[in-house]
Amino acid sequence: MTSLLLILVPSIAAALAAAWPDSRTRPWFLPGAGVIHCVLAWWLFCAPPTVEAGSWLGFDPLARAVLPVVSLLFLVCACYGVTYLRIRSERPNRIFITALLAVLGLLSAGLQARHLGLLWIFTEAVTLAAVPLLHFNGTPRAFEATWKYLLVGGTGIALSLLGSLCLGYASLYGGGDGQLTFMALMAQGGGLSRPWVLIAWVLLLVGYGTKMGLAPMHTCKPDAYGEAPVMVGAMLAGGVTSVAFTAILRVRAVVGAAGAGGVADHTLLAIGLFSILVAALFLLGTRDFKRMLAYSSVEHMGILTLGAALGRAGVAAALFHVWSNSLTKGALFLSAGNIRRAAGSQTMDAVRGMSVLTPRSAAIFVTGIFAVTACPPFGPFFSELKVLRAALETGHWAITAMFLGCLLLAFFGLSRVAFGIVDGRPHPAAKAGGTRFVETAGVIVPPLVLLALSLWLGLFTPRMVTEAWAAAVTQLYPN
Amino acid sequence: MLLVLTVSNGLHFLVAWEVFAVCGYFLITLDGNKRAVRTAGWLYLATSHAGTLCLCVFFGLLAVKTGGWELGPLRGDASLAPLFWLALAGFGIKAGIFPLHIWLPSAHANAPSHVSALMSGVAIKMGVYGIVRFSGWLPVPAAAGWVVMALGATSALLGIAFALAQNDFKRLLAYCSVENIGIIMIGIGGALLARSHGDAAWGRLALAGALLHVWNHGAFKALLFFGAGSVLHATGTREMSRLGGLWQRMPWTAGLFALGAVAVVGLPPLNGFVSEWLIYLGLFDAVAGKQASAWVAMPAAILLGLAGALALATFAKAGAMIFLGAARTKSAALAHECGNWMRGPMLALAGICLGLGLVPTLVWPALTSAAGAWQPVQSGGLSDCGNGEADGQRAGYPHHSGPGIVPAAVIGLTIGETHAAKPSAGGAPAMAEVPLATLGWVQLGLAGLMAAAGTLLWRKVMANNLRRGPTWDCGYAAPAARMQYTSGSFAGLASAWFSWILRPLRTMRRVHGHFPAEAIYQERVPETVLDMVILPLAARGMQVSAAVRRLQHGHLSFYILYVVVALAALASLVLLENVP
Amino acid sequence: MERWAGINHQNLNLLIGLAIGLNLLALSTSRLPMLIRSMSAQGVILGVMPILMEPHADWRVLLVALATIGGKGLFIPGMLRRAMRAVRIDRELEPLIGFVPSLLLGAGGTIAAFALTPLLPLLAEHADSLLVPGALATVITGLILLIGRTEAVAQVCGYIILDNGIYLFGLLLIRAMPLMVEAGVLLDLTVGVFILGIIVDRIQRTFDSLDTRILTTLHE
Amino acid sequence: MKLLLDLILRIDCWLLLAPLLPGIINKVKAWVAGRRGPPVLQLYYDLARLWKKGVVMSTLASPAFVILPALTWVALLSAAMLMPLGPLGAGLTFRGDALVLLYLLALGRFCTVWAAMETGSAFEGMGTVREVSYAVLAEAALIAAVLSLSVQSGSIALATMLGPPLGAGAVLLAAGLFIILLAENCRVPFDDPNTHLELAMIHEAMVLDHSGPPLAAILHGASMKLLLFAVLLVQAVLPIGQLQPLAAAAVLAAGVLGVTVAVGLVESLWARFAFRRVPLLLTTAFLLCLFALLVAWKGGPA
Repeated sequence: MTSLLLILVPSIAAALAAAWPDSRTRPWFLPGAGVIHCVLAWWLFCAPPTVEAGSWLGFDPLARAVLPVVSLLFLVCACYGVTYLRIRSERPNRIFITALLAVLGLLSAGLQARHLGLLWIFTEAVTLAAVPLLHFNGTPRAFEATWKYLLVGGTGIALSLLGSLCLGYASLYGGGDGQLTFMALMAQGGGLSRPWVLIAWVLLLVGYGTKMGLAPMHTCKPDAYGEAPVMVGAMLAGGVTSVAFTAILRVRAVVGAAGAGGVADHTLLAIGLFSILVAALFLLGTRDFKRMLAYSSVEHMGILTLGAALGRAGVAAALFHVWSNSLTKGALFLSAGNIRRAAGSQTMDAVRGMSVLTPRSAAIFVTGIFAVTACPPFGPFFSELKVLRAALETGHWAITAMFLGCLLLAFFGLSRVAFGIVDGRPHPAAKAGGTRFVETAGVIVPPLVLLALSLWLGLFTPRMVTEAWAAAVTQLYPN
Repeated sequence: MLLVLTVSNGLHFLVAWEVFAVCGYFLITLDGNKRAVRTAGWLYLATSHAGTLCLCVFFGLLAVKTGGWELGPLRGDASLAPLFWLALAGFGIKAGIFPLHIWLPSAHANAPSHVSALMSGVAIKMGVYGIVRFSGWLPVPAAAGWVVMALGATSALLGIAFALAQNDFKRLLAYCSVENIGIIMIGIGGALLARSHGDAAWGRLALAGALLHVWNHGAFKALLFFGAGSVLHATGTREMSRLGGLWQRMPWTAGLFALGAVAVVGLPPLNGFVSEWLIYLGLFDAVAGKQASAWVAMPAAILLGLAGALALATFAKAGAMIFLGAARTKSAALAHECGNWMRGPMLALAGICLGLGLVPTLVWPALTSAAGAWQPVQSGGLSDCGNGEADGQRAGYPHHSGPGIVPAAVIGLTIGETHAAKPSAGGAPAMAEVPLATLGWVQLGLAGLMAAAGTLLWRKVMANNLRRGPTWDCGYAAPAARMQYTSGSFAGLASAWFSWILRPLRTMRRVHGHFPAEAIYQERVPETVLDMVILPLAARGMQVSAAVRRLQHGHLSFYILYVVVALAALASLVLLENVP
Repeated sequence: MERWAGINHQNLNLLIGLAIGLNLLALSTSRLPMLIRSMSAQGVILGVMPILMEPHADWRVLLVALATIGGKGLFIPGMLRRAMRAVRIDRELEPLIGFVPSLLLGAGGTIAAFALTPLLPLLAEHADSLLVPGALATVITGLILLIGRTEAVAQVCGYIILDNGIYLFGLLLIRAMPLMVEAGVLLDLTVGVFILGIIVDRIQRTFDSLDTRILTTLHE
Repeated sequence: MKLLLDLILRIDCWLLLAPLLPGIINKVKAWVAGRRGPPVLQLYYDLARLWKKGVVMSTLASPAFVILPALTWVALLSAAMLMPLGPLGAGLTFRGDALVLLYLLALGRFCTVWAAMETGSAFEGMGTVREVSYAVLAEAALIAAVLSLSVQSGSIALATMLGPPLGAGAVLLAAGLFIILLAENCRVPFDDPNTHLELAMIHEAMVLDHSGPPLAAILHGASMKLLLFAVLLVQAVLPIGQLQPLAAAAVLAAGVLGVTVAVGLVESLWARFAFRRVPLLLTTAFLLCLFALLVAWKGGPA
């Protein structure tokens, strides 16, 4: 029942926010719902409920292994959002806040969905709920980004629906009773029709891969992340992608049960590596630091996919990476937002010397860049090392070499841009700008907290979290 | 950094290693407002990251093979041998072995001088430490000794050839570090070679020499960088062709730099000679052994000799261009001596150079125990003449740390840690007989004799009446500072032999016609490996990147097409695997 | 009962054939009103299908049918027409894929769909139905429109036709899939298209054009 | 006490005999040219005169300019102490002393070079560059020579390395060492000690500005170096170690004399090489020593 509250609380908060008359106090719904949601999520995390096998929704081990970090990320972004919306008080925030809360509710639902159709419904709904968030700024660029997000994302969503239907038909053809929960599908196992399972897998991988932002379906991602407010970017990069990733994991488990796990792993490997490679090449040349974060996200989605292809150890590593990537990317987005706001631009050509203008945000940003490029002792280092180890254990030598080569290229690109905007002398225009951006606690503490969490995750990965990942792996690979 | 030396867990090692590398970046870019500094710092960071990734794979594979991150002697498992190459690449980048040295010159040249000293003295030694430590713990492939020695000899020769050709004195010192790392690698290669030939005693000798050279290089290179720093501080330029005659204004710096130069060239009676001598002994023994290893040891010894002679030329040039003759520019003429706070450390380092040179037996016990711990042996006693006299250093190692930790302590000593050394309890190593004490006496006698003869001659000259006059210059009437040999002309003869790798860039305008315009001759030595290999590769990579980035052109239709293409590609992949 | 099913089967295939014909019409026309009309007609046809397939007209089936007909047949076309009228453009001027090539592509896709369907393992009751090839052909048509057209309105139409194809495929599962799920899916799609319409409207107001080729500010 | 006596004797021997060699060379050259030439003891007279003279020092130079010649001299004398003298043995012998000897020579060179650069004169710069550059090649040849001796005897102590049984590579080694001797001591064909064309000089150009006692130290040091190389050459190729003490001493003395005369003959009969041909000759020396090394390795007893 508590697991349903995870969905209901944000939904009710969204409804209330929509009805709330005062736009100055409305932002407080965000941290309010965030706190309740976070408490609930971590309570459930510590005392996981038993989930009935046939239930459509439930806080199962996989949800337990992902949801808490999404909740945490939302809470921090919500706190940042209060300050952000105060700064941006010129924009109406009713729809924005409502949609953001709806996104949280739908994310919780999507992560807990144990039914093929339900999963699709929630994932699609998250996509739609995110639309008002993207064009919050109301600029032509924002509309353009929204348009692309909607159509590319929509195509992906359509393909994943087709894939879901194919999987359903595979079950039907194999004599299934129409119970399209993942448990039932896995139980049907070899009884599923293999051709339909394979067709479904390809469609679902491309469909949910579009949501995740795997290359070459990532094209709307830099636009969306680049134009949306930063905490939306953080939620998209840390939350929505996680839902899509868990969806792929759940489907992969069904495909594995149907005896096509090997093929599935090969496709995962191919698209994961391709994503890492493409992202690395984009990172080498990109000059916009918010778009850079999007490409970095593509890279990390590739790493997740790679991990998912590497068997049990790989999946555990990938779940670890979901956590570390969400937290670190969140810190990066929020600090990049500060820099963006202070500099008034987001390309390397126009931004320089931010260590002078916004020393604290710049420090967080650079530290975050180090963290996200897998420099110890932050979380991503340990999770990527685990992915690496999984790859080595399974004897994928060439893939390891490619993976590391791309990581190196990505590091070149990221560090080049980061130091490019942080070092040097600030542009005179940025210095003389009318309204100066002040680094208040409201915009500094949230990214700092996320960075600290990433550090904590790296240094003292709690046993309970590790166990949650292991439990999720057991759920996905029952034997 | 000390953490790197003391951890015994692969994961912790990696963490400490990378944190240390990142700290290095921030140290280099302390003066971050200059573009050159930032570029150098980034180059350092990028190459260092590449090295770390190699190490990640190394430790990852180690963990996969052994099932855990714990490190320790694992010499039994022969399947671990190929891992050595990964370690060599990873640590080699940090150490700056020749083809991997690309970051080193610019980083050393652009960092503040005390940071350069620290990096050259300590940071690059971490790479050496890694290679020594893991070649001691793991089985090594049969070819390791050959390769390491060949790399070392190449580094030594080409490093010093590049150093000779430099005009920037900090770059010169940086390239000289490449040379010294090469010398150390020759020693380590000798040790590896000896191991693969049934643990010959000369291997230990070479290893002891290499470890001692780690220490020595730390001392004299730091001294030289401090000297370079005070010159830079005093004159504001790193170009030797703009200096000259500084001894008059900065006698202390000049004297101490000269001392450092003698040490770095490896001349008696200072410390550089002792370690080179040990390495030579190892190599000569290897050659005299007439085994197959002689085929490598022989060229290595000759190349070491060549490198030594080139080093002499290099430092004769550096010292002469900076401190001797007449000032070539005004800023050089108006230089000022460094303060006491800069002089103090230099004096201390000079003291270390002198002390290690004159009383080399001080460190002998630590060296033998380190060499022994590197490869414990079952038989053979320590036959060392100098061992008996080293009673100054007899505190104990914590025994729980085991023999493996001893090399760490040896390097720990290089950075001035007051560890005291004692031969570890586990197994006395078989070390070829080394008359280190005798050498010490010879060096001491030499130093005494030199002091005496110098004083005597000075007094005699004073008694005979010393007059001052202009430089004779073969009777040339109006000698000018610009007529002196410059850095480029000094190096020209010898560096011409290396022009195949130095690839100097020349700009020349000859005197021509009856009313000639100003003639120009400029020569600049590029960072050959970086400029001719890495940067073209990087440019190619950027081209690929630009081509790929063009795919993100903003046209939505194509974006949807990409989705369809991905669908088709994955479908055909699945089809391919399912169609027999 | 048997006969009823047989007749329905015939009728269903007839309707699917009609939908395929509308596909080709949508591909070949350069006039946007025509495109919208064929799309809305397809929506109405699709809305009728569940009623034919389910002999016992459940109220939920009726609801689904009504929602489909209302949304795809009336509401969305109306919205698109409004946006189109505002910019006073009623034809696709420079499609990325020309009309004849896209028609040929669509025809080829349809033929391929019919040719490939026998390769797929289908339940006996679906084996001689046109549902699967029809769905595939419609999906392909939708994709061609999405990729080939540069007018926002045309792209939205393409997206809706793509959805129609998937809806056709979904009819295979109409008995297996719980209706609640089906309704959720439908709701999602409708809301999605609704939002698309809003954004098209916004784009028209912001850029004073619906030509998506101007929407290329965001690029590398 | 005996040790001290031995040491003093030995020092005297080196100090006193060394200046004889340049005299002999000059005498040979004069004899070949049909002149009477300066007396054999001319260098002794020169040294004595220089010792008493005053010193002129460049205003650019530091006191080191005066002191460094003494250090060079000490380095060379120390090197001489390590060199065994036939039956007398070396003043000090230990494992690895051959390398110490090589590096003492390098130390001497470094001090000379440093002193030369003190003056800031272009000519001294010229000499210095040539000195340090050619030394690179000579060093390689010398190391190869020492290696070959070491392989032959299986030792790195000069006392056992020198005076070997007549080996197969002796001729090669002798030729190589002789060329090195000419190069290291700046004799024709590498350098002309008698020329007054500064552009064509190496060693002489480096010491142009020296005068008085420092110059004496330099000249005496140079003669000691010549003797050192002569002794090395003789002992490296002749089986002195196999002979009776007296006979050994006689052979050694005769050998040194022979080498000296040979140097004189070379100087009389050859012209100085163009500088660009110098590396070629030094490379030849290196190869000779290298072949000697290979012969000693593969040809000698295992």
